[in-house]
Amino acid sequence: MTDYNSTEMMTVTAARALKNDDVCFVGIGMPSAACNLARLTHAPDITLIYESGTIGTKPDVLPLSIGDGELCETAMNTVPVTEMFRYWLQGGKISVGFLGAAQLDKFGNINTTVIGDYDNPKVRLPGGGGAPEIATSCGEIFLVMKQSKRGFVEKIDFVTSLGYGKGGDDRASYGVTTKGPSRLITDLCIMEPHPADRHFIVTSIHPGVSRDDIIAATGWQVEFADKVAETPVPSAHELQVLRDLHARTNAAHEGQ
Amino acid sequence: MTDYNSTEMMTVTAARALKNDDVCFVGIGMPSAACNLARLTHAPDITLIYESGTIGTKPDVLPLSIGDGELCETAMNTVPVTEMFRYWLQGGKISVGFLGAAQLDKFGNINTTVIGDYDNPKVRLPGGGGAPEIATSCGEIFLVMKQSKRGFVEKIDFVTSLGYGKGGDDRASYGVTTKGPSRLITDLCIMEPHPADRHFIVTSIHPGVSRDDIIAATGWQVEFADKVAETPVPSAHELQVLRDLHARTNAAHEGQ
Amino acid sequence: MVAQFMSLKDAIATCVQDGDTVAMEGFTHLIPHAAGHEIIRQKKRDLTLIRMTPDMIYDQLIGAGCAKKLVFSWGGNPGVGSLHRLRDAIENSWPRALEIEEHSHAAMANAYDAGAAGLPCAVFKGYRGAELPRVNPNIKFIECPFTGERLAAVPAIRPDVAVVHAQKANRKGDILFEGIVGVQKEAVLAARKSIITVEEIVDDFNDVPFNAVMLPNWAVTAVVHVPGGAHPSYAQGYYKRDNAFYKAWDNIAKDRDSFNNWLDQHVFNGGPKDFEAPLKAQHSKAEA
Amino acid sequence: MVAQFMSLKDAIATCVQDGDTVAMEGFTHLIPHAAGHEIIRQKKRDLTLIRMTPDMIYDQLIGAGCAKKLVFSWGGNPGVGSLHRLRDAIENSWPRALEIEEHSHAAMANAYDAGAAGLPCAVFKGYRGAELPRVNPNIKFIECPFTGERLAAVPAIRPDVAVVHAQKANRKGDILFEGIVGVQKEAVLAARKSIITVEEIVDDFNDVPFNAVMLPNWAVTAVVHVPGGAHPSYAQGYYKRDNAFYKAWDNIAKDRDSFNNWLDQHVFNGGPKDFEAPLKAQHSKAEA
Repeated sequence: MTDYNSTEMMTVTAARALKNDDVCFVGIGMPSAACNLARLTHAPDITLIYESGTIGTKPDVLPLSIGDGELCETAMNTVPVTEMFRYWLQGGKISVGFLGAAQLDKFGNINTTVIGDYDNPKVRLPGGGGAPEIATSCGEIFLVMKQSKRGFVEKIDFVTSLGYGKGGDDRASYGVTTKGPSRLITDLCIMEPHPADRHFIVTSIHPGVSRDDIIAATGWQVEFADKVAETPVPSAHELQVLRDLHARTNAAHEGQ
Repeated sequence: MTDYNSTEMMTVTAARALKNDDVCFVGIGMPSAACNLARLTHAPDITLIYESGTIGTKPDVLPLSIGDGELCETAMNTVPVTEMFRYWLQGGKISVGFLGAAQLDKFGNINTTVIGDYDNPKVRLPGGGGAPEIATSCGEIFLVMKQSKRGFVEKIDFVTSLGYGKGGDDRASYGVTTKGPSRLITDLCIMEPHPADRHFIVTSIHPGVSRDDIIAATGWQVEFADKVAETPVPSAHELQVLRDLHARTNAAHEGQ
Repeated sequence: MVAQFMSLKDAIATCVQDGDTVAMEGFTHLIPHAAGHEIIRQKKRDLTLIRMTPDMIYDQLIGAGCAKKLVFSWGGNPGVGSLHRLRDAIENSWPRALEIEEHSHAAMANAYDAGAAGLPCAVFKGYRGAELPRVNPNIKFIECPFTGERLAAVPAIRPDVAVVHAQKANRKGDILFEGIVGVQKEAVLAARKSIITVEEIVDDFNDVPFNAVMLPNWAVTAVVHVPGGAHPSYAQGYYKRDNAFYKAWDNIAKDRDSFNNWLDQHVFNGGPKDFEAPLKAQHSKAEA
Repeated sequence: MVAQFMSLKDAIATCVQDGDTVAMEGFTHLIPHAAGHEIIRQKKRDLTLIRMTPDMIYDQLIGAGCAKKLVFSWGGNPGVGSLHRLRDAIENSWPRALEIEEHSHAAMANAYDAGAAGLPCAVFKGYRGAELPRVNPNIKFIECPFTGERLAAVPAIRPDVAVVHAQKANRKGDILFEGIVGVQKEAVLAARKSIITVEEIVDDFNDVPFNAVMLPNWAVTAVVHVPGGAHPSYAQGYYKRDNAFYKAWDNIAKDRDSFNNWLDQHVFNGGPKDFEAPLKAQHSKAEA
């Protein structure tokens, strides 16, 4: 079996969560790597949409921004950003949205706005961008994030984007009818929401990771499912495709 | 001097009201003839816009519908109908709109919806189409219509599109800030709104037409300006261009 | 849920049910006439028909008794005159009573836009000083929460089925529109199901410009190859508008008997293949 | 009121005044960097800067002290990290305090759309369960008058000036955008005045597709020929995004002194001609 690192484990696991008929709103960074890995392995027909307006894009290298020329050149169609947010995202055409965060709580609410007080921030983060409406308009949300006590917190400093709110039926109380964060994929494990209360429960642990590792890297009290699976390891083929993709990407971005 | 008929007089007079830098929302029929005549004579740079989405069109023959292929083929750009009504008309980009009517009152309110009661009509007319928003969103409106007692009435059966409402400042009371029907061009004369009360006043009479002709063809009490001009006759060149345009148009529409 | 290639018969049978709300769009250009005939042939009933310009296509459906309600903004034969079957339905309830919901073009265009955008209503600067709000309860007014300006609101159009005609599909079922594109894309995105009849099916869209007006196959239900399927409307790049037929329609539709004869001859005893004929005639004329 | 061809210096001097609200748009693609430099060179002050993704271009304007307020929805260097000048202004008021009005992308896109459409506000399904409405009084909620659904509303964006970059103008001043077109057309239509810098001026647009993304000359104030004017952003069909420079910016902007040095060297002692150089370098590398 090929050696892999925890980022690769997370990326491959995220990629495997995607289906061939998904229409996926892709963010930059890990989501982009996972979505394109899925496209280059088990989901060749997956539709990747970037918020810059490119629909059905098939980039050969990963974009640095969400609007690199490669995305447009390989897309089926490129629409104005107004149309992207109005007809495609708000119009309910996207099945899966990928989101990451600076801070996350156990109900999948995320913060990408500020650490500290909004008006007097300790750290000013980039802000919500597309996330507040991606979080509520996509059929379901996959959260992808490396675990740490600083990131996985009991209470986030600012609710940039809604997950399950205060849990239970709280999400629906905002008039939101989409499923919400159905899966949280980290470098250590997979968590899924409790069927009623909606807090995250560990349902699968990556090979070589202990329960204590997860507990040590989580700021809320971790709950494990009755039956916890072991996450399947990346295949040699997946790793090869992923590494080739990153190699092509690095060459392209440095070469300019 | 060349002979001309009253429709030609009306068309040429309407064409002359247009300026080279106008952006004009063109309806089918007489407005289309007048606008294209202007373009082919004194206003070569005029921008003609048809509600089908064609911007800056230069048709060689007059379209039968507002969406003939010729309009698109000769346009600078063709946009979706949603965009036409949202960005271009409602967005306040159009300087002049041309409207006709089945019924018209002295304040320039027009009816193209029904004769008789709305729910139990004597005659069901085509309806408003673009007119209700053309009437309020264009910089100003030119009304073009053959005079008759049936058409020029004291009270219209249905207010499809706003002119000056009940007169005076009534138009502004609807939140409308555009100028409204600044000119009414008929087969007999030109009328313009009273500066305060806004009812139409005859300001120019076509050659060979008497005041009594106008009074006999108007269902409201006709008012004449202190100084009434004589409308200049069509030039030989204008008539030639207009007749050539109609000849080309007839040949094209019959030939299919 | 990727687009299926189907026959016209199967597409209408599968997607259009009695009582459905159906939007058949195409602003003068690309009007799906062949699909309209198929709906008449299959004797669909109690449809709510939505269309900015009902035009000859709905004159036919209304005259054939398919419609119980019409939502529209301009009901004439452009440049020719009245839609006689529409008027006969409104004025004389023939062949059956027709309920109408009447809007302006701006309202309908905004309502399609809102439907495509997943909104419950469209908000726009419309109907100011106009009388339609008095007779149409689906026109309301709201206030801008920032300026207090009074704005019109109409419900979004969310049809059960949208039916449109386009120039091209590729083999995956992606769709390309060119020229006067009207509100077709919005109608399809706003609808639960959609049928797209196309002039041509091509291998791929590699030569299509980046910002073309398109629909991906996963946003479409059925794709049907019907060359000439827009006639007497037109398909930019394929054939011209048959203006002479639009003029001839005035006489055909003026009279109930002549309309019914026309219907028997050209619709009930016709099929999608007939739409290729005028197209070939036009081509041979152009070549002559 | 047809577009005027101008030098970049004259266009900025004529159209941009101290205190103006300015929207410089381009979603990753076609960002008007040369125009940004000219605004810094002309020492415009107290600007309210609007842009979905402030990006390097506003990092420069903010660091140079041109801005008193920023309206935005995502303030990072995409794929790289923070905008250090933006953060220094927000966190430490350097070189001056910066007021911010923060939205989501959906809100900004809708607000541009509403501005282009002449509406006072945009209504959309947004901010549900999100906290920004607590800190931004320009986010309100209204009810759909038909369904009662709660919808977000934000004021339309109506800038004094929009500044964008496009691929082509023709000799009349009509403008063509291709590729990722962002919200540029909306920004221009929403603004009182507009400056369009272009890669190329061509004789005519005869070969342009019917439904291209364009602006007519009468909807534009100033057209400026600035080849390479989007660098280090890119112009589809002309040159690629200079991703290496976006990464290098992180170090340049991290420190106030290195930023000021960069500003002196490349902006105050530079001009629009400098934007042609990297373009030529890229070409010669591609040919090598």
